[in-house]
Amino acid sequence: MRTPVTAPEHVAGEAAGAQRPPRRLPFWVDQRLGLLVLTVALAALFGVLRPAFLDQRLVLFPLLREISTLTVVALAQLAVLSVGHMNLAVGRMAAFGALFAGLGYDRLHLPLQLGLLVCLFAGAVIGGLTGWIIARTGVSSFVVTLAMDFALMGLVSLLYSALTENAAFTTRPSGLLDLRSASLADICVGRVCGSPAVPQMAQFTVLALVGLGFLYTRTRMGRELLLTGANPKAAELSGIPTGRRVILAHSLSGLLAALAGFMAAVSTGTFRASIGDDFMLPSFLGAVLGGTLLTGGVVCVVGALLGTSLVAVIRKGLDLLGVGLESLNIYLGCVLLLALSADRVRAVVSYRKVVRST
Amino acid sequence: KNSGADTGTRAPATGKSGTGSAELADGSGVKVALVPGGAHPYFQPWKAAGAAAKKEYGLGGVTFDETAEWDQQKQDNLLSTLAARGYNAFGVFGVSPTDINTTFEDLRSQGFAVASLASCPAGPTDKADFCLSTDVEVAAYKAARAAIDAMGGKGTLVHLTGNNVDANTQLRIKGVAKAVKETGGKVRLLQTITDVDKDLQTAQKAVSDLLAAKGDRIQGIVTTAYNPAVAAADAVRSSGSAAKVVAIDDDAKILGAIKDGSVAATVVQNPVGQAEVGTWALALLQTKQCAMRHPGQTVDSGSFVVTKANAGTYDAARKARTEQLKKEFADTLLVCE
Amino acid sequence: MNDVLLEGREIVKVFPGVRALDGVGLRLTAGSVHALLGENGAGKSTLIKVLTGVHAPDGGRLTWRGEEVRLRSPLEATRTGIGVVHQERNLIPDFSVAENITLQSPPARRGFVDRGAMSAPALRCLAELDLDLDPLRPVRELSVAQQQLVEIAKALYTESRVLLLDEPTASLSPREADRLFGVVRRLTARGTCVVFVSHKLEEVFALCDTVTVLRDGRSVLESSPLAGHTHDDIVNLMVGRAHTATEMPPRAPDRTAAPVLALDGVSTADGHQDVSLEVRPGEIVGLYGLVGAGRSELVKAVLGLDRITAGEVRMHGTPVRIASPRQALHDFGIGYLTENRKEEGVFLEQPIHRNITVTVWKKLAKALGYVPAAEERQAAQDLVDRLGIRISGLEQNAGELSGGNQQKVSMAKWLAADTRLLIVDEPTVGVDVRTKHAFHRLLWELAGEGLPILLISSDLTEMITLADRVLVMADHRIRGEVDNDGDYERMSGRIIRIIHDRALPAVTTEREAE
Amino acid sequence: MITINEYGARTSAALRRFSRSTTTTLLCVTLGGYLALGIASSGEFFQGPSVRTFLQYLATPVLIGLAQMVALCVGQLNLAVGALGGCTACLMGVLMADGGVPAPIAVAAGVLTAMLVGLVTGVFIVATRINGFIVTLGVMTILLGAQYRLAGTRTVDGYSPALKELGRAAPLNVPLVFLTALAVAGLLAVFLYRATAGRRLLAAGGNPLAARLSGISTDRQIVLAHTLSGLLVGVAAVTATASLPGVNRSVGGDWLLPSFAAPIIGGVGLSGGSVAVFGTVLAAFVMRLIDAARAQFSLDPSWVNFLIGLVVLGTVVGGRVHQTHLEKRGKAHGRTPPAPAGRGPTADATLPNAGGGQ
Ligand SMILES: Nc1ncnc2c1ncn2[C@@H]1O[C@H](COP(=O)(O)OP(=O)(O)OP(=O)(O)O)[C@@H](O)[C@H]1O
Ligand SMILES: Nc1ncnc2c1ncn2[C@@H]1O[C@H](COP(=O)(O)OP(=O)(O)OP(=O)(O)O)[C@@H](O)[C@H]1O
Ligand SMILES: [Mg+2]
Ligand SMILES: [Mg+2]
Repeated sequence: MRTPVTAPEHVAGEAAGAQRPPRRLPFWVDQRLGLLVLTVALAALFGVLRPAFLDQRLVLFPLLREISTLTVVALAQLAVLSVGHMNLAVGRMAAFGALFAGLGYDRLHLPLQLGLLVCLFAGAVIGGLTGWIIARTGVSSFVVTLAMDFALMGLVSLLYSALTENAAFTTRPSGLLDLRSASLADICVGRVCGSPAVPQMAQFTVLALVGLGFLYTRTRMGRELLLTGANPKAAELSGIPTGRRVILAHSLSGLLAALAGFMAAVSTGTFRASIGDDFMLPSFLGAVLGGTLLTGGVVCVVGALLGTSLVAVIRKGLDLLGVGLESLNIYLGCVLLLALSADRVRAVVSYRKVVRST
Repeated sequence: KNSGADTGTRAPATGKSGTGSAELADGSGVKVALVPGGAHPYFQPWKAAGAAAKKEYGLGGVTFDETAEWDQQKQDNLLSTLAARGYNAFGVFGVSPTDINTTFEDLRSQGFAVASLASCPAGPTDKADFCLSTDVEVAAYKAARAAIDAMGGKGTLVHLTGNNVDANTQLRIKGVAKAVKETGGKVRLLQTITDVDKDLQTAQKAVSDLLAAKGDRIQGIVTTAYNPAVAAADAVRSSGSAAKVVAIDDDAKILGAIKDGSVAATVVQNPVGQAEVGTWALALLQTKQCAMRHPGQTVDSGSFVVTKANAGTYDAARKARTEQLKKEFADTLLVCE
Repeated sequence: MNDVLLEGREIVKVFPGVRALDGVGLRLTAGSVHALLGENGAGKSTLIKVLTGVHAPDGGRLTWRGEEVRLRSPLEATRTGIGVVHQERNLIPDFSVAENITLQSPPARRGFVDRGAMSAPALRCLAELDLDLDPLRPVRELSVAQQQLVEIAKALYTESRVLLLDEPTASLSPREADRLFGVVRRLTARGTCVVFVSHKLEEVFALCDTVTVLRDGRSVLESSPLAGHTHDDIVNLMVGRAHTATEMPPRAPDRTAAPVLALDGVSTADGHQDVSLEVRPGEIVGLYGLVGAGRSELVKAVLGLDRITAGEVRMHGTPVRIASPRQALHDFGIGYLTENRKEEGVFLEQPIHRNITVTVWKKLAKALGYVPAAEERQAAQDLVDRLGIRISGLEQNAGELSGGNQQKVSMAKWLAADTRLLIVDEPTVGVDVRTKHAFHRLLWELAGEGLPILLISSDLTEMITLADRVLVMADHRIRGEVDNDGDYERMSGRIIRIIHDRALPAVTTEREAE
Repeated sequence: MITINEYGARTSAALRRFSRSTTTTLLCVTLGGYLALGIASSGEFFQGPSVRTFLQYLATPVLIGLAQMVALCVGQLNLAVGALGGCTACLMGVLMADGGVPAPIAVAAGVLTAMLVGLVTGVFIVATRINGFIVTLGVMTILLGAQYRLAGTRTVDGYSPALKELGRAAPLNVPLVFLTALAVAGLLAVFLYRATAGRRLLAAGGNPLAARLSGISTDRQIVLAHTLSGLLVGVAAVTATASLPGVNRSVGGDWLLPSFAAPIIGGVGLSGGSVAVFGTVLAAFVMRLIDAARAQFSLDPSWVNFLIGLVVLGTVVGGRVHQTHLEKRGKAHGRTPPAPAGRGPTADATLPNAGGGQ
């Protein structure tokens, strides 16, 4: 600091000295905690109703595998939501990435890891291209990604039709099937093995979570992404290269979408055109439930995991209870809305408590 | 009240007519899950057929669960959930024909009996115990033949079908192409319109646009997906076009259209037979009473062209086919102790 | 006449972590102008929001003409007869001026708005402020000051018995402010009570009859006649101890040094013609003009936000083309404090520490772009202390701060950035007296260390306190230059003359052309 | 006070503003596309039956676009558009076919139900303060379940022939359903641009805080917007029921994306406060043109999707280039205000050097 300013001492003193209650709301007001509690409570409820819910291999393993994939999908959306944009082409970017992986395995006989890299690269490139168009033209991301969705939808199915017989690459590199069914039980340290409930595919999700978490909470890039989302004008005037941040966010989104596409392909077995068809709504649901704002500037990386888990747990529970299709969706919607309302009540009550204690 | 349920009034319990050794000894330990890819009128007869089979053979349980919602990952999840709920024999319509073998392998490796019903895995191998389904390509071929016949052997044909990037759709396209080719140029395939099975409105829009643009040039429409079939029947009637429509399946709506003449023919499959024979064979396999002679074998459950002439009688032919199927299983396909 | 219209007793308002109002009393009598004073964050705006039904009080009583009232919504307050101009501008950007003015009760016939009948009252309210605006223009096209005036016109539209004005003059130049005072006097003559919040004490003493002073959410002086207090009394009450503006050490910039920034015959796409100016190291150059003179626009063009169509911009003697504020900051070290803090200055939904350190992350970043949280917080805390920003924690969202404190946050970012040229646009809008002094001193000392500063301000006193020389701008051109001799009367005379000599006809034609 | 001169200036300013707006672009695209199609089909496309088919399928996209627009204008999203429409259609179909309810009553019941669902959604959002995105998603799930319950997998078609007649009727080859949609659009335009209630809706969307401070209850506006959105979806469902061969669970399945695409392409922002009734209608036209072209040229859907995507992306980029070009030219005359500061086009009269005092 260059200039010693006659600091308005008493204000400074007061801010430091007078023991004001900490501004941060206590942890139990946190929305994330609410989600966690809800998820656990529902899981416990289902566990009691149907002890089979806790069957590690038949229930928890597939459940966690689905959560793993969908969390990455939600993270792909979260990346663009952070700059206040949307990516309606998540699903198609996933299919696009998976196409390249499949092609690599089928034609070039790439090893598993290399194919994954190709897939991620393709996703990042297509995402980056989308971001570039948005940044250069200033047209709403909604319109651009929607157009991109159409373009990719056409392109992917054209390519699959041209390159394959059944609209799918069925060649499987060695290791793919293991990855699909391997759980932590296959990893042993000495005599202690992991839980058979946790799929090894979750490693990608954990990596994505940690990576994004680090990005958004610890690094300059992440902060700049958030500020770009919070107020693009002010960000530009504060010297943030908003255009480049938009591109970054979109290529990150493309990369994560491609990762999700890869994971979906691995968990079902082949690389096909219909991968990602159903990604759009879960991507928003997971991110928004987890506390990420649609308007940009606020993201919650763990929230994406929690939000996705909540929905997946409800669904799984209903499946286990044998609820047929004629009621499944009705219950799913009701349970979700009721659970969230209950959480709101909790949040309001605890907020009031904080206010009263001031 | 579901469409097609009326066709589900099954033959009496002549099911035990298999050779002695293929008689199910004790089915109480068998719980069969019939899992379609999602909600679709085609699968509705499975429900009744499954329930009847349960009663007839004294199975531990039969369930019909369509919550897979046309998503392979959801279906995989559903299957393992069903396994956790104690089901040990599965009749599955795989959402994605290219992926379903992996799922079958999973189930098989856990000691469950698995049948691929109503659709076979794509490619030469089948990891299920057996596949009992309509031969999709043959059915499409038959439909196209029916359309060509209705058109009088010449003219222009349009093919309406579902999701382009689905292995079964590709088979259907092949089947139709084959029939057209056989006419030696007398019939021309004007266009194959894919991806119009998502919803009724899309299908209707596509058909109307087609008729508006090229209506006078089209003599026949063959549909191999449900919504386009409904839409085409209606559009042809209301636009006064002379095109002959060949539909698929036999829900009440389509049968009505056959009767009033707006649909020339429909190709019906044999869902009842699939569920009934499939359940029975699954029970035999699951109790280890029998084994497949050639695991992974494909059995055609039959497809039938229905026109106004045989609208009242085709069901009998179908039932006969079901009986025959059962016999085939008992005599040649299964080896029993 | 001495009938009390609105009275509040022991009013309490609590936000999580802050007791914004902690037992405040206030008595408003008809026909008076009541000053509400206090430092930034003292609770003035909060009090006004409680009085107008925006916030429900957590304690205390309100009486309207002796009867207890509960104001549950802004609408109820309006119905009761309380009008208000809030500190932050609150207009519907896509609506026209007329529609914004009449928003509270649009003229309507059978449920349909009557656009024809809308213009007349709107024009009447605008005319009271001597403001000639096309009532059909969407407000998003107006400048900050014009929007502020529309906001005031909006309050005039609902003829109320009590009118609360929260820093209405903050972004107005003296001319507009004078017109506003005329309106206030007319209103009080009609028996209205006007509450006036301002940090410009000269205005307060010129206009007000009674005064309430808040400090830390408590009223330290309640509805007492202003005549009995001196300027210093009031300041001391606000600050809570004896406060005197310290003299600033003399500073003699080198008039011969090579200019850091020079504009030479610059014309812009926005309409500036042939603008030339130079800023030398250690010099504070003032850029004065009436609202709409195009000062902010000029600076934005230099920063690459608008196109320069002719002329040359030189940094340290070399001609440059600046493409973006980012380039300006990172390549040339130019910091720009915007006049529009709400939209361009602060990130309302972001924590304070991010708001402040946004310009220094690049410097703080380690490998992989890792920004150590501790260092970041330290940097932010330093500035918070230095500028005396009143916050309850660095995690607080900037949007929850009082207006003046937001302005400080907006400023702090540029102090953190260690710039080599500072452009400040209306730096002390809404900042309280003491902090304003601190700001001035800070700028002064920065200049003393050799930092060139371009100061844009509509506050003539500020201009005369700080600037070495004042460039006068009107109608998108530089009309003249005045060397600052520190004498307010003389300086203001000369500046006004320059503006009026040439610009007045142009300014009015601009308005009439609509 | 307003001289002719001023009046002229004002009109020309308004005209200029209009000529640069999205609506004009869309108008040009619509007319150009229509002409091109007509020429390509050697005039067939202008003939009665073709026009009729073209317009017949415009009703639904226009109505659902408007329904979404109403939600967007208060800054909300309505994800339940498709599910609500499908469910209402099935409800009406089932009431008439199975319940034997006369058509007018069934239609009224359907529209009222849709409106009621909108109302409940709005009240729920306001009462719980849960993100509208999540709530409408939940409602969507519930309605999907309800639709399945109602219709199962069959196609309900045994209902009022009179209603179907109306749905097909096309005096002078202009289908009634299309006229209905246009009438609704007209009414909505009057409501939003002229009615006090409509203005309040827009005010609340444009700046919720400002609206609140001006005595407008934003909560009430949110409820109103959802109710209105429900009503419009109800009308869309009626037109669908009337013109479809029957209703089944697939009805409404493809409404969600088009409902967003129409208003957003038409120039409505996602952040609220803006509406473009005419733009939305035109955008629906443009999208319908694509369908028609697809049938006309016997295009493979994959190619169509691919080309649509590319064309839109190309237009976006090209349009931007064109605009930059325009701006440069405009600015040389010192006319157009800067774009980057996020300002709309300004009447040039505000600039000081715009000539001529009086
Ligand atoms: N919505 C809110 N949430 C939390 N704290 C708030 C909120 N609004 C105001 N505060 C706090 O209340 C206190 C008083 O703020 P207020 O805006 O009334 O100050 P002020 O006197 O108007 O200051 P200024 O002169 O800067 O406008 C401040 O500490 C501020 O941070
Ligand atoms: N948001 C806007 N949209 C359109 N025109 C604008 C906008 N803001 C300002 N202008 C125009 O630009 C010109 C100069 O703007 P501005 O009022 O900011 O200049 P200034 O000299 O910086 O005045 P101030 O005293 O307010 O800082 C004015 O004629 C004004 O009408
Ligand atoms: Mg204030
Ligand atoms: Mg300015």
